Amino acid sequence: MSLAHDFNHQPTSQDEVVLSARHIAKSFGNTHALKMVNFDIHRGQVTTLFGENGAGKSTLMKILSGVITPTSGDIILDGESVVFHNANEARAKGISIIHQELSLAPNLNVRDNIFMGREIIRNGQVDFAEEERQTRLLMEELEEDIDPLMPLEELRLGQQQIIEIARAISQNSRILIMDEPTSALSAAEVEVLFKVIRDLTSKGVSIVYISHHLEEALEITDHAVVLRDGVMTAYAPRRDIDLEWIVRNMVGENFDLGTPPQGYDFGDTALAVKDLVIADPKGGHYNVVDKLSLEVKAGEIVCVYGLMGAGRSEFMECAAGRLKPKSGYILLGDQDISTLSVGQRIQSGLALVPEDRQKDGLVQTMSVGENLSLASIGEFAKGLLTPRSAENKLIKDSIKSVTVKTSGPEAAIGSLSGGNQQKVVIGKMLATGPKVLLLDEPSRGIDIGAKAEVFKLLAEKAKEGLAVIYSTSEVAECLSIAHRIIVMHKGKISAQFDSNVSKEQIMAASGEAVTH
Amino acid sequence: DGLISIIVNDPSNPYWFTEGQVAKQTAEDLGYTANVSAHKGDTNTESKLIDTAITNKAEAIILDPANADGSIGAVRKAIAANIPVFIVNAEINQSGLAKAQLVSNNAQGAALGAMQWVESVGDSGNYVELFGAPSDNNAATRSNGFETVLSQYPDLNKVAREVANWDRTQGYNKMQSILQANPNIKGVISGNDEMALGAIAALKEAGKLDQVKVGGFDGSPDAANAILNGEMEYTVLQPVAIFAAEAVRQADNYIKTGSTGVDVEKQLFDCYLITSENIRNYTAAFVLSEY
Amino acid sequence: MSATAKTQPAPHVPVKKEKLDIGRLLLEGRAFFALIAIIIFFSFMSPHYFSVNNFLIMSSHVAIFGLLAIGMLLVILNGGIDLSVGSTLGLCGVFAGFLMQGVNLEFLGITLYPSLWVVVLLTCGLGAAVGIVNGVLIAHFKVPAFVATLGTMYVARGIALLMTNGLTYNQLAGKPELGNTGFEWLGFNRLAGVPISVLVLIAVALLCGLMLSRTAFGRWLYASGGNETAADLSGVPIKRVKIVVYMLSGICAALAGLVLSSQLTSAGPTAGTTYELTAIAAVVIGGAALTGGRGTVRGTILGALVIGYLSDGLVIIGVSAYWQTVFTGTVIVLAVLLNSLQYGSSGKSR
Amino acid sequence: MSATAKTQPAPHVPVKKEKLDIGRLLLEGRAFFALIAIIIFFSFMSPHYFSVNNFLIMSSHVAIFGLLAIGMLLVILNGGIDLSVGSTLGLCGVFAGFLMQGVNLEFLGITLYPSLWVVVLLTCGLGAAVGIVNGVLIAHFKVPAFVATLGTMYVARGIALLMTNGLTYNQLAGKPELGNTGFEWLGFNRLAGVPISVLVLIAVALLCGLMLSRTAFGRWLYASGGNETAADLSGVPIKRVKIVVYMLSGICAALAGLVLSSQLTSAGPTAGTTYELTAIAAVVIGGAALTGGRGTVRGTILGALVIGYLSDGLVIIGVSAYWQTVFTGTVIVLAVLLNSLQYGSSGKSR
Ligand SMILES: Nc1ncnc2c1ncn2[C@@H]1O[C@H](COP(=O)(O)OP(=O)(O)OP(=O)(O)O)[C@@H](O)[C@H]1O
Ligand SMILES: Nc1ncnc2c1ncn2[C@@H]1O[C@H](COP(=O)(O)OP(=O)(O)OP(=O)(O)O)[C@@H](O)[C@H]1O
Ligand SMILES: O[C@@H]1[C@H](O)[C@H](O)CO[C@H]1O
Ligand SMILES: [Mg+2]
Ligand SMILES: [Mg+2]
Repeated sequence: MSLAHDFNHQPTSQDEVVLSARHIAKSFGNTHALKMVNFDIHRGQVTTLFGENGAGKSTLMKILSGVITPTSGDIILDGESVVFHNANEARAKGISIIHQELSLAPNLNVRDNIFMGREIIRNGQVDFAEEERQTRLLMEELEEDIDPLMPLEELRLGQQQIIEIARAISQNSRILIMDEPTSALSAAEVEVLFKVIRDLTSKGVSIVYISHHLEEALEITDHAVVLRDGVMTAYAPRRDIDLEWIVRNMVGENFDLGTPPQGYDFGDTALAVKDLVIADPKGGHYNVVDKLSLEVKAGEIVCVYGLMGAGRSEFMECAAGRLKPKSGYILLGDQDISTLSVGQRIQSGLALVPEDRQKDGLVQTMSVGENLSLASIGEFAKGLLTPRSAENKLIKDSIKSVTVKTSGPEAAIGSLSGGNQQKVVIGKMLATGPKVLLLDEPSRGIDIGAKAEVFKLLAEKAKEGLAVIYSTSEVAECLSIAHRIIVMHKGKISAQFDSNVSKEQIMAASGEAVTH
Repeated sequence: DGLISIIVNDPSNPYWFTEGQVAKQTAEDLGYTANVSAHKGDTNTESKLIDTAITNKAEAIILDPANADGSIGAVRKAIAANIPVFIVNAEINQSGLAKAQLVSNNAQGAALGAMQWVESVGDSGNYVELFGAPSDNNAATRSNGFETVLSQYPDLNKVAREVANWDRTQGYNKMQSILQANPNIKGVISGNDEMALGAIAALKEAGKLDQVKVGGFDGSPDAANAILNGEMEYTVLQPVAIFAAEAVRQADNYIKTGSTGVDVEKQLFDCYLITSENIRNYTAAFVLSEY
Repeated sequence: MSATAKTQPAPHVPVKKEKLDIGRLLLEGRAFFALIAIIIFFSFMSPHYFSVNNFLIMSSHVAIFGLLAIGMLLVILNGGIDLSVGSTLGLCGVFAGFLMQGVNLEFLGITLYPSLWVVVLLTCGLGAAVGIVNGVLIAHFKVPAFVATLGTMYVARGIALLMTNGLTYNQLAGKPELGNTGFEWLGFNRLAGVPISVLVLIAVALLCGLMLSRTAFGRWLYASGGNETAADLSGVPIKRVKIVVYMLSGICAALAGLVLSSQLTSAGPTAGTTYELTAIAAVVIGGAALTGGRGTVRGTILGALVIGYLSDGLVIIGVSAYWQTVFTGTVIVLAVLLNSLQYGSSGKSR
Repeated sequence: MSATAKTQPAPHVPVKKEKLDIGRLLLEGRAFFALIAIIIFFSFMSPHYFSVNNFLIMSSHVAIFGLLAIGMLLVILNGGIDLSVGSTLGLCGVFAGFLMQGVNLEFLGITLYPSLWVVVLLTCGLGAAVGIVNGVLIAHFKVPAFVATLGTMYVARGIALLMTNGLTYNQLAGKPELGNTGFEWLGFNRLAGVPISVLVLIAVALLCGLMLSRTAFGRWLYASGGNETAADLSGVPIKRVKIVVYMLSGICAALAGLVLSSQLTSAGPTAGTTYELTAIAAVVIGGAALTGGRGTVRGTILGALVIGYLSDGLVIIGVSAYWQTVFTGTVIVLAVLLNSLQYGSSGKSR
């Protein structure tokens, strides 16, 4: 993944603009998500949109694909002004989108999801055989071994994302928008996707690509556009940009993800896991975690790296009490916590920041403040009633210590950007005063600025004696604040490194093909 | 003038519908305003309706009680508010509260019906009884009346007794099931006409109406029709139109003179038998002329 | 994402099966097992239970609930609920009765006697209209299904009572000279020994089964029940689907009303009171998830059979009415419990 | 992402308010407006409606539904539903009646006459027990709430009927010499002019309001209704919360049963039939979302007042029973519709 310019992907036909958005503005109540944004899509090329969480990327894409209508501004397609009232109208004009949030029906199988809303009809009936055939072809093209009749809910997240991609590809659109299509994909799967993208662009399909994996995105892009706070801050063709350029334009400064905190000694063993075995919670006949043993000391930061399905989530969920182990035990300090409930483990000092913050982390019906105090409110109840002042103080302190950007504790949780939502989840667990904090992919779907802030926060807490274990799918994030890096592969620890390891060594141990 | 509040059970049954209509008509003829409301067998609703009558400063309440025991409290409340209460159709299990209780003589009617039933069915064979809502005293009174008569015939054999809650659909479904277990019955005796009509539909469906005789109770227009068509043997007419009107007249007396004009509180109105013989005298809903 | 909380683990019923396969049926299970258990139990308890004729009679009772339950299934698959079916049944029955008595057009001085098929069509039209009102309230005015259909439940019942003034129509036979006979035939006759009502149920079940498994509309229905936003973004006309679904439920209720009043040869305004609960119970026992997206017609019919065969069985062996109530409740819970135990053990998911 | 489908846009009712603030109340709206409209309308229509005494009487009627609705609110906030409250009301009323008549311990040859407070406690205990059965079925056996409580609805009703053989207890006054008087006092007396039943409602409403807004349990309840998994992973004991919630609903139903039978001075086994629907309607009119996590006690009380003042008003002005049914349904839909229009216009999302 060098930054060397790749001239093979230079535009063939001279930068023909198929779609251009002019002076697009969009407000949600008082939130001005987009302010007078201009954006061009070039025929047969990849235009990448960079920006922090909440910069307005998804909002712009939803406007281009007809899902929402702009407050003002024009969309010019093939030189003509168009107005889309809904996604169908945009689709009819050859624009389709892969949404950031999966939009699939879990109760349907793969085939039905792919053809949802555009079933192939013959003699008044759905032609299932034909749909199945086409699904198979798509899966072959994407190099995935997925049965078209498999219920979607039985696929893991990454495979579901593949289905979403397959569906978009199968629509034969001229313009294909991909809003973070790879957030749950493995490196190998990303490679396949890129192959498909190159294939599509060579056929004249235009791609809009959004990703927080900056290096990965650089690999495929032809044009880069940067959004910041709803304003377009920079544009350049591929040959003029590098990683530093993107980061500078996204956040206005150059910075890195930090280094392991130094200058203090680790304490006693905070968490010890012995021979932990976890059966596949979905009922498969294998163990997702297989005889895993691990010790982490107070003040130590451990990164768990692995590919999708390596079993990191299961390990963490088991430690937190959400999953029952088949065998093995877990010690917190010298207390055996294997039989405790989630709540009891939190009280004892072990907290988990789950992987899926929407589904497992936040209560959407509650305010920012109520989310922050949720895990600890049981603790400071005096007598029967909860003293309001104490709660308010806790909330205020949390907002400050994890630097949540919000209009106030009363704000609806949904009004925050992804990164700030993540900080709320972390703040909620920190408020319980944990000795050990497990974070499952804390950086998923949050921008580089927010990521840096999260890591900085974790480093500070470690200095105060917190044992931190976080998982990630990005090698770069392993090489930031972690004192120790553990690589998991098929439920086992396949290697352990200190912070001086190279990216290649980590990837080799994860079983990932090193292609760069 | 002044308001008379009439509270009936459920006007979706023609019996109570007639009761309400007749009372209202009588009251209006006597120069009162009248309104009819329905508690549908719910004592709580009934209690609310009494409260409302109190709020509306009614001169008198004509009440078909929801429950022999359960309605006493509500009646007491009205008395406490100085509104005289006149009970119709079903009784309450406490005397000295209502100014009058005007009900059909259910025991007499049941005996009358049962004797006619024996005449139609004969004095031996298997039969089935359909029982009304157990919360209504009339159900048990009629059942006991049937029993008193029918138990004198040792060869009459009651093979099933099902609660069908005065309801036609329930009568139909229960009858069909009973027929499965007891294909060889000769008669059905029913606590009211609605259940009897349900049973008749079931028997028709099974092609057994010739073989099985059905008797009803109430004297509803539908039952009269069924008798005309030869589907029902008889029904026992409850003089609901008579006592509903009489109750209002007694209320009127009481309002004007402070006395109902009748000495006793509990007044039983004898029931009449309707068969194909006298069906021609059935001139209006629940009215048998010549009496 | 926001509304996950209330979901109990959805019974995992395969959305579509290519063929009727016994192994799978057994696995699908509980409703099937419950039914077998009920049949065996009552056959032991009463010599009269296990006979072709009794099964036919019981099935003709099931027809009413079965029709309602199929309509309810469609609604539930869509993630909704329809509390108005019982009232719609009553209203439609009364409406049919009204038509059969002859429609008096006073200003023209004539009375029209629509023929049986016109009556059937008009009645279904009325059911559809009630359903469309529900659907529009829910899809366009965003009234929660529970509330919208609770409202129409009251309104439809009130209208039925107002139409008849509380009375019951019972001249439904029609007269040959008026050309409107046939109503009793619906209720009483049999084709090849099978009551017409049962045939109606079978026909409706087959049609709906086909619709669900073979048509694009069926796909849309499952998709919008499984994930409405996703379906919307995929171009499924979710509002139209919703309206049609409630309309179909209304039509099913109208058919049930026709069948019931033809069986009783009378139509009363209070018919069908609380039947909605029985219909929902049948759907749930049949394996559908109240959260939408999962369920089959076959399961629903099994569910309706469980309830119907149980309650008739209790009457046949002479259990008292009060115990019948207790048993019905117990069986509803047990049948669903069976399923939860079967799948519920597999750990955390949802 | 999986279970979004059935949600109508959840009315956005602020979960917690620092003070009773008129502006907000107006915004919260519909239930409040509906109530005002109803009061104004009926005050014009009848000279008897607008009087302190009538409001007190109507409020004492509302007490029954209000108590049920508060229990229902807790359940709905938790993302569930409780169809058994009407039956539990009936069962508990009958149970209280049974105790007041004296418990005959045959083997000891004595009859115990528990004092009023013992009766109240035991009855609440029975309500709690029914609720716990619901809670355990739902939390531990993962039976969908709709089904579990539908089952207990039948079972509790059946037991009440069996206990009394269908009859009604009406010797509830007690006797001074037995030391069990006081039941009538509950139903008939007034403190400072206010009926006891209204005071009971106010007390329960205040307690539940406090519990929801000021205790950890309240927060847990909202959280597990809003997102059960997230609450679980935050250490909220979701199963315990669920069981307690159904238990509280059972206790509210028991209180309603006590209030009702003391008002009627009799206890019948069919009391409370279909009251669950009215309770749910009150909760929904009061702004709670059936999907859980949103709703307040104040809204629910307003919702109960809307329904109660409406139905009493219709009777006072002498509207026929049939039209009452129609109006009730219409108002339920309209009250909720108002809200949907208010919030629903802000774009199509969800
Ligand atoms: N439906 C909505 N209602 C209110 N605010 C919204 C809505 N959708 C987006 N926003 C706000 O608009 C801004 C832009 O959001 P958007 O989702 O476009 O960001 P993004 O660049 O895609 O971020 P991310 O990288 O986290 O996906 C944010 O402040 C967000 O909170
Ligand atoms: N040996 C295996 N064979 C087939 N499937 C497997 C195997 N091991 C794991 N899986 C699948 O992968 C899932 C574990 O994925 P999980 O998400 O927990 O891993 P992870 O390492 O946390 O990855 P991520 O967090 O990036 O998704 C299992 O539920 C199972 O479906
Ligand atoms: O006496 C009446 C009639 O028989 C009616 O049919 C049902 O209720 C009873 O109280
Ligand atoms: Mg985005
Ligand atoms: Mg994971």
